[in-house]
Amino acid sequence: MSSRYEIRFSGSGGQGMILAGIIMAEAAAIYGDKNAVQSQSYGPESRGGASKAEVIISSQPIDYPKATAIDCMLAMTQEACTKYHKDIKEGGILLVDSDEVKEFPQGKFRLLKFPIINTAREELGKTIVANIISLGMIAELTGVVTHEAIEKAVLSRVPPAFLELNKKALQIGFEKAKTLK
Amino acid sequence: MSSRYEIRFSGSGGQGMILAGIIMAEAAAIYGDKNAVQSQSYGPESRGGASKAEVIISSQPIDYPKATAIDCMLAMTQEACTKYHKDIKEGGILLVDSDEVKEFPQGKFRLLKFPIINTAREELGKTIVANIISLGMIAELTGVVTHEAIEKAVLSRVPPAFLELNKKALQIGFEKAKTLK
Amino acid sequence: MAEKKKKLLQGNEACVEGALYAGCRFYAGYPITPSTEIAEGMSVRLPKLGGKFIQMEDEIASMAAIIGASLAGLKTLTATSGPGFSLKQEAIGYACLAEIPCVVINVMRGGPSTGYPTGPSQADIMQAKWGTHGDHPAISVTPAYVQEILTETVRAFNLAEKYRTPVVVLYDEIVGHMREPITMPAPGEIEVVDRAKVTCKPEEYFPYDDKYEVAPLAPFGTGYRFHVTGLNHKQDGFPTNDPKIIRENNERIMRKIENHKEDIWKNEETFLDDAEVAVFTIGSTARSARYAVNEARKAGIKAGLLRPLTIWPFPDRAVAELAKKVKAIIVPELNLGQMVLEVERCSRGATKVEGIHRVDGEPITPAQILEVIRKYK
Amino acid sequence: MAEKKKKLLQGNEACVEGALYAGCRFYAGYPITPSTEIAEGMSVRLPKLGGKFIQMEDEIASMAAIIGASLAGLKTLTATSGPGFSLKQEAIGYACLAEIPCVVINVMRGGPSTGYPTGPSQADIMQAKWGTHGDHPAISVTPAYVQEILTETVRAFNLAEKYRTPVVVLYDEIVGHMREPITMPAPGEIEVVDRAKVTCKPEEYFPYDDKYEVAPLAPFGTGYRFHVTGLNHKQDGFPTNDPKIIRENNERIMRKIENHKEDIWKNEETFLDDAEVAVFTIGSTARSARYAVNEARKAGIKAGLLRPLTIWPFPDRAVAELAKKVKAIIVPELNLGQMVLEVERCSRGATKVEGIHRVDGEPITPAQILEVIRKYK
Amino acid sequence: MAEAAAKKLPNIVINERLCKGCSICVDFCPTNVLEIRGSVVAVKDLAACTRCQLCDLRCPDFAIQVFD
Amino acid sequence: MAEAAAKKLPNIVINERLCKGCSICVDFCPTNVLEIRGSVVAVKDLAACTRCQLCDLRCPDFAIQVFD
Amino acid sequence: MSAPAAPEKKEKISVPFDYNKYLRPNKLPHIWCPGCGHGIVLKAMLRAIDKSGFSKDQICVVSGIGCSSRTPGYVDFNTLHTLHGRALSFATGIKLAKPELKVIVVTGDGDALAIGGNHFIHTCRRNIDLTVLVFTNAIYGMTGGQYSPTTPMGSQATTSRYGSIEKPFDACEMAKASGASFVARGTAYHTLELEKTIHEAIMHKGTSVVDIIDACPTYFGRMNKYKSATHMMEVLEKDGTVSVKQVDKLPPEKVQGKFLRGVLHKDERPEYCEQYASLIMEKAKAK
Amino acid sequence: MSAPAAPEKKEKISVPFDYNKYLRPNKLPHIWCPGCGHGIVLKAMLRAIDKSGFSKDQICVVSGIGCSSRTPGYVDFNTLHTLHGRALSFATGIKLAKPELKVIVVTGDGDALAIGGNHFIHTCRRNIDLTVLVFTNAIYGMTGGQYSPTTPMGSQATTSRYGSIEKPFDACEMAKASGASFVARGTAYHTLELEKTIHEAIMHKGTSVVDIIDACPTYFGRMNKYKSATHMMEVLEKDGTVSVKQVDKLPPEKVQGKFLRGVLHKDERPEYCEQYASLIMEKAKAK
Ligand SMILES: Cc1ncc(C[n+]2csc(CCOP(=O)(O)OP(=O)(O)O)c2C)c(N)n1
Ligand SMILES: Cc1ncc(C[n+]2csc(CCOP(=O)(O)OP(=O)(O)O)c2C)c(N)n1
Ligand code: SF4
Ligand code: SF4
Ligand code: SF4
Ligand code: SF4
Ligand code: SF4
Ligand code: SF4
Ligand SMILES: [Mg+2]
Ligand SMILES: [Mg+2]
Repeated sequence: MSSRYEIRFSGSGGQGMILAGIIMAEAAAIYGDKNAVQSQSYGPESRGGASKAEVIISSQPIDYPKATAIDCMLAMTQEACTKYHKDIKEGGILLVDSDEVKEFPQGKFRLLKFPIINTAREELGKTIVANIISLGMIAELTGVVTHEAIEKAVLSRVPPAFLELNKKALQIGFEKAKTLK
Repeated sequence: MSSRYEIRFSGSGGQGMILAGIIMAEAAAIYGDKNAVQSQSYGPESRGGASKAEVIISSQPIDYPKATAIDCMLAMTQEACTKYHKDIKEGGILLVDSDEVKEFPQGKFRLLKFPIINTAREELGKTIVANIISLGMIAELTGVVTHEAIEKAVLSRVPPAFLELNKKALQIGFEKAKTLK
Repeated sequence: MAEKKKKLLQGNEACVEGALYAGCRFYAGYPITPSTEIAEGMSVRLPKLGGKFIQMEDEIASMAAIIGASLAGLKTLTATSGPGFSLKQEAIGYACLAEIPCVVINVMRGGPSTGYPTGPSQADIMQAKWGTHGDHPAISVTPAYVQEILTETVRAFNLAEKYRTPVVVLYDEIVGHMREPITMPAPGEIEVVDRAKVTCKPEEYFPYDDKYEVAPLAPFGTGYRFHVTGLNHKQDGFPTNDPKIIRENNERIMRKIENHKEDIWKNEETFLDDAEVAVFTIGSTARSARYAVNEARKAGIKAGLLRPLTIWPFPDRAVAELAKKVKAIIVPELNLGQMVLEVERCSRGATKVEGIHRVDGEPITPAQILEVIRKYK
Repeated sequence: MAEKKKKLLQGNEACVEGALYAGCRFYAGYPITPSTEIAEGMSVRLPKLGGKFIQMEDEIASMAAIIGASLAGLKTLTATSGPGFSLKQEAIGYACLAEIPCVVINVMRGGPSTGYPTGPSQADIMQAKWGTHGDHPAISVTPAYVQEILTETVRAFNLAEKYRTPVVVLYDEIVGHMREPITMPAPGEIEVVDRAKVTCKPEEYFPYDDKYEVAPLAPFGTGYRFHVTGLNHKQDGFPTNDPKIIRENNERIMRKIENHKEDIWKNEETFLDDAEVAVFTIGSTARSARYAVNEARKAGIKAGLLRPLTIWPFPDRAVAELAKKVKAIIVPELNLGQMVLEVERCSRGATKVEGIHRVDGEPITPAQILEVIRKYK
Repeated sequence: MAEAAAKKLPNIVINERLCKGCSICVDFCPTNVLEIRGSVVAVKDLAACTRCQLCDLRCPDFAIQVFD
Repeated sequence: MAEAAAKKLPNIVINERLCKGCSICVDFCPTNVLEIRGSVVAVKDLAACTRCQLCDLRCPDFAIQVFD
Repeated sequence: MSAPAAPEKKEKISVPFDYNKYLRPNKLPHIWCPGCGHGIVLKAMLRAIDKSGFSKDQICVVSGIGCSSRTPGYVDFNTLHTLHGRALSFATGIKLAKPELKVIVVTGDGDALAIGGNHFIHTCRRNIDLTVLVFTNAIYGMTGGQYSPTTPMGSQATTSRYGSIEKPFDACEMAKASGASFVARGTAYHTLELEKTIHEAIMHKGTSVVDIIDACPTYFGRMNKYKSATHMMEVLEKDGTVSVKQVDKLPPEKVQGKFLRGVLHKDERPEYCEQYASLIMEKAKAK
Repeated sequence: MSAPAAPEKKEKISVPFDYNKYLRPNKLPHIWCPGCGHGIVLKAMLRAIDKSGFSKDQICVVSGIGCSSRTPGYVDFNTLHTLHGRALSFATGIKLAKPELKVIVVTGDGDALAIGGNHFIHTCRRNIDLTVLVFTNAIYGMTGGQYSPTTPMGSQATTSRYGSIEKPFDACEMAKASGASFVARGTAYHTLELEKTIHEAIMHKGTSVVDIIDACPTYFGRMNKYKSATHMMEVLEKDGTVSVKQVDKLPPEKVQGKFLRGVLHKDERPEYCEQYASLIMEKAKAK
């Protein structure tokens, strides 16, 4: 199973967790040379509630599309953190927004705390790019995709008017992550 | 199979063939001491076209409800006669309305011709009781139900205002049949 | 005895008598050949008994209305035929999951699609089990005689109440439209199961109380205010996303039938003790089969008949046992192969299984069956 | 190669690509989770290609509209999920009997009834075969990978045209909503079967010409004026009560599939040559199974996988042969026992058949399957 | 010329195979031209026909037409 | 008495568990009593409240009520 | 892709009319009972189609299930006999797929307004170019005489032996409220007027609905004590209706309780297929 | 068997109102998005029910499927969450089986008018005593923003990316044409007026329909460039409607294109269950 790298993005509906998952998968499989599968869970019918997206990255074909042992998980809300942290594997990473998550789950994983949403607000004036910052952080922290790939993936998914903003957000993510390493 | 007595009433929708079948079955099973099963076939969805009703009478329980070898068949129209005469058994009876049926099927059965509708018109002023006349004739011809039973059955099915008319029709049937024997 | 009047009734009329005898007091339906006489009968009879008849705008609305009326506490019925049965499927699934007792009559006509409306068939047997989406329990009873339509309709209501589930009465046009003399049962003569009474305090009431395999259902408006939904739900009736509860509840509604198959099954066995070849069939085809088996016996052939009056849950045990005893099981059916598949499955290769199939609007004759029986003598 | 762009697509998006690739130019539907993305994709893409998208007032109307549009000569699609699939059943039967090609996608969600709309299931498998009343042919294909949703959707259109019949594409919510990189096929790269052209003179044209097993279907408005009905009909399309013709036609529409099973079947076999225990399954469950079988092999267990991409007609021969070779066939499915019944039937007692069933909205994990595989090592 | 035309009787064409004897044409004929004979319609008084076409227009069965 | 009542401030009860921060109450409050703080509503200027009840009436979430 | 070209007009109403031109050979006699109004309506429809000038290949006749819905089997066009209540949905598919066809839907009051009521109102709402002829005989004929959504209150039917208590629909009101751009009523009795109305409906672009009152002597007639088909036509069709053209001239008591005949509503709002072509396909291609 | 006894009237509109009296414990927060109008309507409904004086046991709330149809889960009555589009049919069964219950149906514009359109018009036609509250947000909220039968022409939805070309239904027109004896419209914005209207609807005997314009900021709002829920309420509910009481006083240009609010139609024709009891059951028993 070591050829699988499993990432889970979690938060609440509207925080762009699914988009983050998609971008990560594209970074790996379209702009990188790996295979990737992205999946997600939904609230009632198709909206609302806690939301999660998972990405499996591998150099092999990927059969089972859901997380089995998570290498890296992002939690943007307390609810998501509590609900979804259980599958993080020994030695994995749990990255939480430190303003949102106050009760930390126990486990043999590395717990990294960072005020992601607040950084987006303070440094870029837009909380909407918090998910992009976190993508930068995860790319940096895990090395599972290259900076180049994740940047291409991000830029291909955002409207032209927001290219610069997102580039910056990503950059901030790369840098802030270094401080956590 | 000899314990089965099979009668088929056939004509066009509106000639009361199904009612005739019902009355015959009631004569046998409600007012007589036999078992009886009555069944019928319908046109499209539930109306129109050539119509037939079958009655199986037996002293035993009756499993198969459809005619296998007909002992007696009535045909009030040419179409019904042509379409339905095939199952009459050797030695059986085919009674036709002689004004309506002009082409007679071949077979080893007794062919009896009688102007049933016209008799109803001429003698009772109502073609509507042609089916009752034919019931009288068949009771008389086959002896499968008693005069008493068929009369009770007829009278239990007709509105009070028409008791006399129907009684007369039945009587006419009994008598006319004797002329054919 | 003087009271017990024999009457010549049509199959569909006997169905009306059975429903009323069972205490049915609500009918909603939409006319369709060859079931319409049931609606017509109910429309005349129900209001005399204080019951309600309504002709809805279609079969979907009819099915929904009988579920609603059942929740209001009445025993409820709808009757239809192939195309209407297809339309009712979504709401039948609702009744399965929400566990609302009700009875659905399907008088089977020639199909598929509009098909041959006045011709008989037995081609909705598999649909009665698998017609609605998702896993759901199914009970179907299959009368073959006019008298039996009455008694099996009563049994259908009983099973519906006992297991809080929709029950389908399946019979073909031949049985539905033929007339036979029947004896009207006196009150009390046939068992009638009424809805379990709720006795607990309102605040302790759960519509899907997991203390029970089948919790009692309180009628709306009797002080027990609760919630009913077609979403997966908890014992209190409210929706849940909890996988454990979803699983448990989905499995329970299957189990409540599975665990009581003995109670639900009803087989008629004719000459099976020493049979070397057996016929397995229902409805009008079983009437032909019985005739054929009798003829076979007369001819010295050891033929027998297994006639299930409950086709769902499928009488798997009876078939498995039979398969071990006989050289062949013959399955005549007015379709192109439905019950025969289940017989094949349950006999696990232990015997030869041969279907006789007919879909031309004509009955399978005794002679057709006899011919196949002779092959295995 | 530069042209063949890899794209990350959702299963439902791949379905849109497949439909358009196959030449689908008409979509009618009614939204329902988890299939809605197909409608949304078609609404954007079709008009660019000169095709038509219409959101109808319900699923019944949607199914009827695609049959109508198909008669007008277009390749047509609708997509839905459990409750909608139940509602479409009557009209699906119409398409079967009237022999109108069209494709229906059912993205399976948790059920029965409203159930668990965002959860996956595989609980409509039997319904895909038996959901409509009467005897009718059924073809269902069952992709498991996003790329395969594209290719199988194309195959579904091909089969629909070839056999003039509705084809159902069945996959579960997991496969429908997950994203994988796929390679868009170049024009011509995948076979596309177009509707057989009618060449005879109008006065010689019969829509159900018995010269053919599958007669060519002339589009309305092209000079071939003919009649189509859901009643049992003659080769000229007009209704009949003639038992012989009814029988022949009812049997023919079954036979045209039955006789070509080899062409319609598509099985993927993994490690079956020397397998001692086999897994039989479809869709997302097959992905878990493949993972599990790989793990088993690593652990030295001779496990194999039979993955049908055509579930109807059921791959009876493949299962029967497999049953003779292995100690057990394991059937994991997101339901309470559907395919397992067919596997039991086809294996005729020749091997042990064990189902793994899950209905809590969660996938069957590789570990669950592996555990059962180990029992038979 | 006008006189000659007036004298020419209309041609009432009845298709007995199609006539179901419903009597609609008989009832609506303003000049009592038609009658039911046995189970089908028949012309009783051709001369009275005014060619008003009501019989054709209201016949449900394509069974009667009136030509000049 | 009237004066005393006028001086008594209203009691604006906010249920933070239920408030979804949609801002409807804030936007419709005629006297700008309310504001969004973080993700929920809060009272900014209690004294300005006229007890008009619009906030309660238009709150979709049962999250705000105003008592005397 | 464009809508059917408006064909040349013919002027003279031609009776005797050569129905055989549009009838399929050897399909008559039709299955309708003696005196059933459906045959009269069918004839008016054929004359109207002839007048419209469309070729037989351009015309598509679609029906649901019912006695009335057997119509397509007799007429020599592209014909489709569908499912009970769903004719309009099948027809919508055909029309949208091939706007150059002139699609005429023949449906019963049960087919259109009971099981098919939803498709009826949505068709009208979309204003798709279908001509909808509702054969309103106030009964379910095909299944043997149950009450329908147009059965008058108090009437007998096999499922209303104590008299119907349901207020009947007015198909024209429903069509208008839901957006049909042409709404009219005719009767079998007023057969030349009906021919004209149907012709106008066919020539209209958009959803055109013609509610046609006709008689089911076999069920509605017998159960409600009408003496004959003629009697029904006189009471229900002749005396039971008033032409819109006369309604203003009549005293209220002569109008009350009667159905209006003639064109009751007409507007020229855009037709669905044209809108689709101009607003959706054009925009999509531009994107 | 008799209809619910008319309960005593309470007069004062009580805000603050103790909603907890009618809410089920621990079911809040509800699933609706921030700013969704459904919650505002729910509150008006509860106040109206309170005013009606019916006990909680006498009231039955039935819904279909949709965001709006989640309402029954929150309220402490006899509650039934049914199938998409079929709420009225379930409700008809309940009401006819037990006329002493006051049955209120909560339904979305999609639920009531798309898939459920036929049950809607037939319910109105029968005039069975149901109060039908249609939460009209011009979109299918639950499935993520497809256009509905009330979506205005030209609007964006996930299935009308090039703008909708379908003329929307006016639920009130449909209700009236099909025979409902009480027809009204309200909005979430005019919440006290809505409370009054719903109360009047509940007290009416016969089918009462209230079309309630409210907002789906998540889908309709976002896709059609509304800035906020408030913005939607102002544009669509406040500015987009006119009270029937004012309409005569306003110049036509202030009325055009706007929805009328208030009671639009009311008559006292006999209610279905009562007719059933008096005309059918009595006659049947007499026979
Ligand atoms: C789904 C379905 N339900 C019911 C029927 C039975 N059925 C056939 S026609 C019909 C009613 C016909 O009435 P109408 O449309 O008024 O036509 P008419 O026969 O009066 O001309 C019914 C209920 C059917 N064929 N399919
Ligand atoms: C038979 C069926 N078809 C489709 C669906 C999917 N579905 C659920 S709710 C809904 C529409 C909801 O719209 P509306 O009724 O307007 O309620 P809203 O969510 O806007 O309040 C749809 C299409 C379903 N559950 N069942
Ligand atoms: S054309 Fe007129 S007058 Fe002549 S037979 Fe016909 S109805 Fe009578
Ligand atoms: S109207 Fe036509 S069918 Fe009727 S009697 Fe006259 S010709 Fe015959
Ligand atoms: S009661 Fe009125 S003034 Fe006071 S906070 Fe609420 S909206 Fe503002
Ligand atoms: S209206 Fe209600 S939910 Fe919205 S911000 Fe105000 S209190 Fe919170
Ligand atoms: S049953 Fe009525 S509608 Fe049907 S054909 Fe006969 S008369 Fe016409
Ligand atoms: S999606 Fe729209 S209708 Fe549904 S809860 Fe959210 S805002 Fe309300
Ligand atoms: Mg009718
Ligand atoms: Mg909505």
